[in-house]
Amino acid sequence: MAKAPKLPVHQILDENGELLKGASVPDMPKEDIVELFKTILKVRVIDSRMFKMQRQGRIAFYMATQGEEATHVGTAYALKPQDWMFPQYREHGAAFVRGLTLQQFINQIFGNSGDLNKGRQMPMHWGSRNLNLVTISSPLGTQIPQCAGAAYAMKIKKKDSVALAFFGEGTTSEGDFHAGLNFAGVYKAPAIFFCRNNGWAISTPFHRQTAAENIAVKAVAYGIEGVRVDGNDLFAVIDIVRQARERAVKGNGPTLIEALTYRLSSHSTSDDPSAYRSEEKDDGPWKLKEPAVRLRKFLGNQGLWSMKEEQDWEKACEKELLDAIKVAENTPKPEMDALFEDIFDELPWNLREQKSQLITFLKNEGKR
Amino acid sequence: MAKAPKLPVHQILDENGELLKGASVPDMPKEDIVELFKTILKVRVIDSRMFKMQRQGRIAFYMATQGEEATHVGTAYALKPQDWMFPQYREHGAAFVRGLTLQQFINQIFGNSGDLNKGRQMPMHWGSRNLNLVTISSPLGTQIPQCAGAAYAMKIKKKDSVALAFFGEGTTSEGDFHAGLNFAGVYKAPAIFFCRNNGWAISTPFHRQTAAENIAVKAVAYGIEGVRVDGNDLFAVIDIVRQARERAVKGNGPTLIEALTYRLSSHSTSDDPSAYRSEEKDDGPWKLKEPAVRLRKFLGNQGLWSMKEEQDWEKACEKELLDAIKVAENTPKPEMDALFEDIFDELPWNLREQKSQLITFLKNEGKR
Amino acid sequence: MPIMNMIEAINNALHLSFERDPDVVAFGEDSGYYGGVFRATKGLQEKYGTERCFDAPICEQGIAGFAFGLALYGLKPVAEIQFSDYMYPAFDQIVNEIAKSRYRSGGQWPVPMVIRTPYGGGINGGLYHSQSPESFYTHAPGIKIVIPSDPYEAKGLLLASIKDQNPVLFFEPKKIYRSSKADVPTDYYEIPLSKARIAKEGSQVTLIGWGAIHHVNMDAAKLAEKEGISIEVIDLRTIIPYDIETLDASVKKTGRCVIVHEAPRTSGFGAELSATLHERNMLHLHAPIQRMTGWDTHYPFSFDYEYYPNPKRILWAIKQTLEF
Amino acid sequence: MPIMNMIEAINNALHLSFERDPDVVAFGEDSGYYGGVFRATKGLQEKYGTERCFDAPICEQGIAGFAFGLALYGLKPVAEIQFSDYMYPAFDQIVNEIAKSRYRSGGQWPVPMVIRTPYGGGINGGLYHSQSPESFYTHAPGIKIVIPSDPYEAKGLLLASIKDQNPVLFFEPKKIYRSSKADVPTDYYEIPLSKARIAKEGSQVTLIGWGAIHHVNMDAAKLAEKEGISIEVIDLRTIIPYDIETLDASVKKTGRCVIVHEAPRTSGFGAELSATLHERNMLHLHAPIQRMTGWDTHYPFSFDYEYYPNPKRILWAIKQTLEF
Ligand SMILES: Cc1ncc(C[n+]2csc(CCOP(=O)(O)OP(=O)(O)O)c2C)c(N)n1
Ligand SMILES: Cc1ncc(C[n+]2csc(CCOP(=O)(O)OP(=O)(O)O)c2C)c(N)n1
Ligand SMILES: [Mg+2]
Ligand SMILES: [Mg+2]
Repeated sequence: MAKAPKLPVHQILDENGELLKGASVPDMPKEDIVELFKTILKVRVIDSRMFKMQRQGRIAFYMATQGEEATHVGTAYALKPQDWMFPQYREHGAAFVRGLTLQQFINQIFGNSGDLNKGRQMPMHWGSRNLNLVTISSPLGTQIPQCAGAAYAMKIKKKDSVALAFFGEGTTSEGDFHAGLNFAGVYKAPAIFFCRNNGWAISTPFHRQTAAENIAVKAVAYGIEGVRVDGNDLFAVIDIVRQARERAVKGNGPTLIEALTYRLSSHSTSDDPSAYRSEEKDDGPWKLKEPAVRLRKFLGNQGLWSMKEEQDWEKACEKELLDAIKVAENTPKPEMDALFEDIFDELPWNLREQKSQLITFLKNEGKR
Repeated sequence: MAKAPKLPVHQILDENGELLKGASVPDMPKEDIVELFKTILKVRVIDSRMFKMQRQGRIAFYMATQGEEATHVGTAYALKPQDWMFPQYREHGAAFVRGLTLQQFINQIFGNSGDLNKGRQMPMHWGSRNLNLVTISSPLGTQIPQCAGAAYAMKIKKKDSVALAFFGEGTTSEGDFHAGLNFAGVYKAPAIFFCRNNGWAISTPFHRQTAAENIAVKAVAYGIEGVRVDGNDLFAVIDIVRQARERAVKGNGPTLIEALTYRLSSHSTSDDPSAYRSEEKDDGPWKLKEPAVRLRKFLGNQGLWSMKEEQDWEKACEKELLDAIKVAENTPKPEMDALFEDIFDELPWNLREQKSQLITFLKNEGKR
Repeated sequence: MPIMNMIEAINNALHLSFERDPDVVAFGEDSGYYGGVFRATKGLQEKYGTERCFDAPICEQGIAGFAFGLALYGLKPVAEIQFSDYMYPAFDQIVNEIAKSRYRSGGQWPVPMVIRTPYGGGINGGLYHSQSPESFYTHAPGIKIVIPSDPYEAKGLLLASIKDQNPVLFFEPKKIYRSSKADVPTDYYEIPLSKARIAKEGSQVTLIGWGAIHHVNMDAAKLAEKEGISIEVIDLRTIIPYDIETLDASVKKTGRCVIVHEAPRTSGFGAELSATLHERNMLHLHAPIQRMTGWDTHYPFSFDYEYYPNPKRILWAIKQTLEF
Repeated sequence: MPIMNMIEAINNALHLSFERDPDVVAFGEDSGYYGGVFRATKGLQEKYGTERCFDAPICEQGIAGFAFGLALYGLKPVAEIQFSDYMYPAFDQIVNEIAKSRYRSGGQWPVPMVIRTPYGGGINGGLYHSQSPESFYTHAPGIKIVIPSDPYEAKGLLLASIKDQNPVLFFEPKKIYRSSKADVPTDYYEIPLSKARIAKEGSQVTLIGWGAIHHVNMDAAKLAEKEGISIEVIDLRTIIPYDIETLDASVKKTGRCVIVHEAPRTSGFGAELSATLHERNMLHLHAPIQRMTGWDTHYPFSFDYEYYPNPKRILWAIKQTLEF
């Protein structure tokens, strides 16, 4: 009988912001803890403002990460700058930790000429070559074998680095998940597969996504390490990602990390969760466990944070954000050339012809 | 740490044809044991003759199943006629047990007008709607989610039946394997996933296919039953498939069976295994374990079989086969209409026009 | 007759099918409890139970393969792919399996089924929520492709597709899911497949389109008419196998033709139509057939306007053929 | 100059690339130890180690996705898909990912790579060892498609493809893997992409083909010549982006054109060529462009002869255009 191995859930900080017995904070300066907490708060400020912006019709679309911030903020902190991240779409905390500027993030949402993607993608598809943040693409799971490939490249180039892919638990059902983990396992690539198990894939709960006991046990199918972590516990996330990184760069192969968390927000601005889950019964218990609550208590207990500081910080974030939005709104959209560039390294004849046809049209339509 | 569960390998008959201590022959008439053994021998006669035929250029292609016969012969025996089988291509023993005639099998290889597929597929792509043998298709793994779907249909139609898919261990790497097992797990479909782990996928050995300890542990990833069986032990195969069938029809969900066996033959008539494996070192040990050796001893010990009977039987098989080949060779190829039919239920205008164009061409080319 | 939008008409068609035929089942990502992200399957699970309408794991290749198995066993699956941009993981199951099963088995194992999927641009969806991939599937013999242009059409064509004995890909123009409204009978009716619809008769130029573009074509025809140009507007409805008779007759009559689609020009289905209509009607043509299409780029978020064919551009193409 | 068959020429090109550029890696099902089922990667692992030439698990979507990651990191993968009939599981990675990465990232993340795959019929391979699926990929902007017609071409085009800064699908006509032989220099050389080759000049009809069909076209041209008809034979070489100048010029010169391919007619690449050449050259055409192609069926094992375009049929099409 194929019984799944029992996997403990790694935890350091409990729901009251107290360290678990015998557990200790990962090796990091206290200021960094404060910084990461501030990043979490900042992400919340951004999420709630951008949601409203979408409702006002000022942006096309948005996806919030409320309740899940520790998973990506902690992960990005645990990695080194030379490590690559392949995000899914709900991990903008990782982008900020890595160094994406708020202005870059907002420009992407507006698709203006300041957008590193030249305005080509929907909101929430940020990425930066300079920062080793692979530009997000919408098809689910495709980043997983890609991450395995990048990790293998690092291995044969003998780099001291790893490649990490984020994805939701729903995405583990895709064939590409299977492909990526199996390849990484066979080649012992220095890859980390980080699953945010936030309980829901749009309206589909975990137990209708797979009959597996949990996501981490799926590691067994690929002969790789599988671990579970409290995804709302920033310290535990940092700890477990560091361990996985260590394992990877030492040549001991990839790790599948399952971070248990909860999508407190709706799936996206297009979604209405009240149609499929109960705020009280489903979301309620998780509201008590979310990462900011714990960290606030922890830092407060240590005298490192006060409500006054929080209010000031949120105000500062709000201001920075409103400024960035203003800049983005006043930044023109990319030049029309951007419509045709970057299909290939050079424009082939058909695109040259089509571009001049479009110029004719736009003149004809009074748009140029 | 995600340790794979240790799974025992189910065995009844040892390599010397003796029952294991405490093990007993599955509940079945003695004559059936003899019959199944005879089927195994027959498959060997066919395989070796057809291989030669291919070398003589009389058929286009062939794939033998030498050493693996117990996996499919036993499986087909353990199932009921209402159960569906989705074969991969190396399981013709199952077809004969189910009732496909030798003539039908040979006609398929010749692609003549007696072929149930109307000559449309390469050799080794048999199938029969009447016998609930789903016609084989070449793309690996596609049959796995299909089998899950058919099983689910049986479930909601409240049939006392199961759907079983055969596949090789190499095929477990395909995304469709992941898809099929996951769907079957979520819906608790009465499906059986039967993996012939014959050690090789063309030139690729098991350990380069996946880093998993074995195939059966992959069941854990789908929350379904996973079991291992000695695939060269006819009795153990029958036993384990019966158990899986029982589980399925009782509503207890699907089973992944890993049958340990060995591909003693080359991959196909196009393959030259001497380029990637050693007959002595790789194949050698398995020659001693193959199913016919064991059964021959077992039946001999029981006084149910003699070398004389074996010679007679092989001669009879050879004769039946040669007759079937003669018939097949003298059966004309399908009417040209068959080229255009069955794209849709009716010929659309483009195929009507193309058909009449082809008739013109063939006349012009003196072929009609 | 009630007025319905396209989602309501599709939902109504599904309810009718479920009621009439117990073998019809529907599934897809979020299709069960929630009724689909566009709510096309709303109410089916509630009314007919989780066995007949259910959620699928996020795995398009699984959805297509599973549907194959259901169809093989005799059920009539109506699977949903959440966006047609996400149908490619199922490409192998569709093109190598679903399209070929009847043929490769000598007719033994047909797999009649419907795969519904929203498609198309004009909604600021960028690369992955705007694609019109129908043309990819036209090159695979064995699958029918149907695209409705309004709620009345959607219901009748979907019911005919569910009844059909072949696999049907049913592409739904999501741009007009809610904006397009029509009187839709609540009773069962079918619109036959492979019959194009002459939405507007005209004498000078034949204008061919499907889905949301059909409305752009109608607008273009109005613009043209204001300039005294008479346009025949054809809503193709079934892309494969398409209605060659209606097209041939129209092109023979007008001698001029413009084909419009959202997908990139190169190897879009306009290419096949143009090639075939040229081959068959060369002597009747006063000008080469024009294609007014999406550009040979991916769908660009910030250039939706620049990308999407509009009535003025179509008018421009119409004039090109007239002035040729 | 040694005489090589196509497999030898491809193998030679791979060895040269490995030698010149340490970032080139090759992998695929059975590509490592064994050197591939057609032996195209023979000797690479032995000479350059398992890190640069290795076996892949049987998973085409994985192969394409993994290659994407390698390319992103700056390696130059040359992945093999064992048969082009089995490339569809990778369709999403190819069409949605590889083709779009440069564009969607604003040029930040190009993924130059080569995917090699044997294709084509005429070998009694039936449905799944005979397909010519190139046309499917022509509708996805962002990938180049290259098809060589002989060993000399194969080497030069493969080397150019490996050097190219874009993803290239390299389809190899397996029917002539061993039968086609040519003098092939052992040194490094490239044949530029997007340049068609006029294999034979002529004045009356332009005959366009690629891969193994090119030889059938040459034979057809010989038949035609015997009847006093002068044919210009063009080997397209690069399917996307193709050499419109050469085609336009030839069609303008001859006023007649026949396009030949193995793939089914509907939405085969002949459709795009025909539509485009009609659009651009209508006034120069004396007859509609003809397509001589595989039928709109799957590839039928027992009807290989009936299915595969042959010189007599091409001659028939040539005459049709001449007698139009
Ligand atoms: C291939 C593919 N199929 C479907 C979708 C539509 N889709 C977008 S997000 C989503 C749910 C993903 O759930 P999960 O992976 O758990 O991530 P979460 O949203 O919970 O963070 C779906 C189905 C898609 N983007 N790509
Ligand atoms: C999708 C797909 N990819 C590749 C192939 C080519 N191929 C045919 S058989 C085979 C090996 C299969 O190995 P396994 O599943 O272990 O079965 P076995 O041959 O050992 O019985 C391969 C790679 C194929 N038929 N389909
Ligand atoms: Mg989720
Ligand atoms: Mg095997």
